[in-house]
Amino acid sequence: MARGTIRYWAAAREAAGLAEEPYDAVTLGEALAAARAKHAENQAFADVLRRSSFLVDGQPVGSRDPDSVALPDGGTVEVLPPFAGGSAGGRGGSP
Amino acid sequence: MARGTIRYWAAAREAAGLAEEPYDAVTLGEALAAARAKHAENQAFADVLRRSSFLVDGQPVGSRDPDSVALPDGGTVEVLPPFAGGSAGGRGGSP
Amino acid sequence: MLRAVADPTAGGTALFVGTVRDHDHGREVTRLSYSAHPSAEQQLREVVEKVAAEFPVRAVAALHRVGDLELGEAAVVVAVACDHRAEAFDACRRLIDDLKHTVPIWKHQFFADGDAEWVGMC
Amino acid sequence: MLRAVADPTAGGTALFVGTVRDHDHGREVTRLSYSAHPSAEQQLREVVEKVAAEFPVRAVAALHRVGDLELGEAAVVVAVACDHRAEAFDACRRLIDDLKHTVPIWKHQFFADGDAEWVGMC
Repeated sequence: MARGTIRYWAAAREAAGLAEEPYDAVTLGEALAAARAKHAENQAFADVLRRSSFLVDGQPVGSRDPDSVALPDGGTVEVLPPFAGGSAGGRGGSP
Repeated sequence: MARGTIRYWAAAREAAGLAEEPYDAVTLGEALAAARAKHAENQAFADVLRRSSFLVDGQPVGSRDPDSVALPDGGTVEVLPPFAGGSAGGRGGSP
Repeated sequence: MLRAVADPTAGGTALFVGTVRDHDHGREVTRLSYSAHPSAEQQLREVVEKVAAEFPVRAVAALHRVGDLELGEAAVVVAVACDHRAEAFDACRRLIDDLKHTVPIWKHQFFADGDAEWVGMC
Repeated sequence: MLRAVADPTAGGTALFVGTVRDHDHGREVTRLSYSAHPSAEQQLREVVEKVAAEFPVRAVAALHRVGDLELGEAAVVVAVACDHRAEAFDACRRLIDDLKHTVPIWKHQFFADGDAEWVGMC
């Protein structure tokens, strides 16, 4: 198992109610599943996680399957909700 | 025959070497033919006349046949070379 | 110009600034002079009104200078404010294109070699 | 911003200014707040460099503000100077579109009814 930090940004941070929390998992998929379980009753959190993109130690995960992304020990997973321009498929409401 | 004034603008004025000259003709076609004859040896004048659009008393002649455009007595014919954007078919050199 | 189209309902303003270029078709330009037909202002107003009618604009502004201009100076500025950027760009582009093609303004270009040329004539 | 892209070789500069709109989807907006991921500046630089590589630009500039903004204030400004206006418009449009889609900046919108919303989330 690898231990590290999940950092939440913008809408993710607001939904999670915190900026960071630890992960203890082998893959990104596992870490996210654990986070979802921890915030199980929090619909907003599940919503934003579903629409977010992720970085592992600053590198975009992109379209790779989270279950295939191994997490480093002492690493950082960042949860990035869709940008103002609606990058991750979110409907862009900005001009 | 109708008498009036032909007014030249920009490149037309430069080519004609004068801002205005009288016309004495029934139609726009006749007036222009007379002007070409008067400036017969002036190639620049013929060039610019060929590319210009015309107003009669402020109204655009547009695509009407000059020979079918009757000139009013005391009227004004204006000779407008192509605009900066290359309106009258001139190749627009501006940005 | 931005204040002229400042509008709290607008989300995006597209602008275009036409400046005096120091070359044209490989020839070095030193100076430019614009002259306008008396009907130019009215024609410009009609171009602006047509754009305002055809696009969901919040504000439109257009300005063209006449007389002698130095290199790099702005000769024409147009601006369109809309709720969304796609419309602002489309309207702004139509505005400058229509302006260049219908407003009776002539551009006299002076080259370093002493020669001069009326743009749109050659 | 215009000075940033002032270039005597350029004939046309296209700009886009994104401002704080007072409504979104029929709801009255009172305030906006932008927050940026630490990589935002680098991402913005890459977007600008890509446009500079793909279009015949003479100069490119882009600016995005973060923090709280009032109605009507400019949040983002991009500008591209080229020899001709068609290229300037195309490049400017690509620049703002790419910026909006790739630079990690989030927009938090506050409504008159006290509600708030992250743009791009719904």
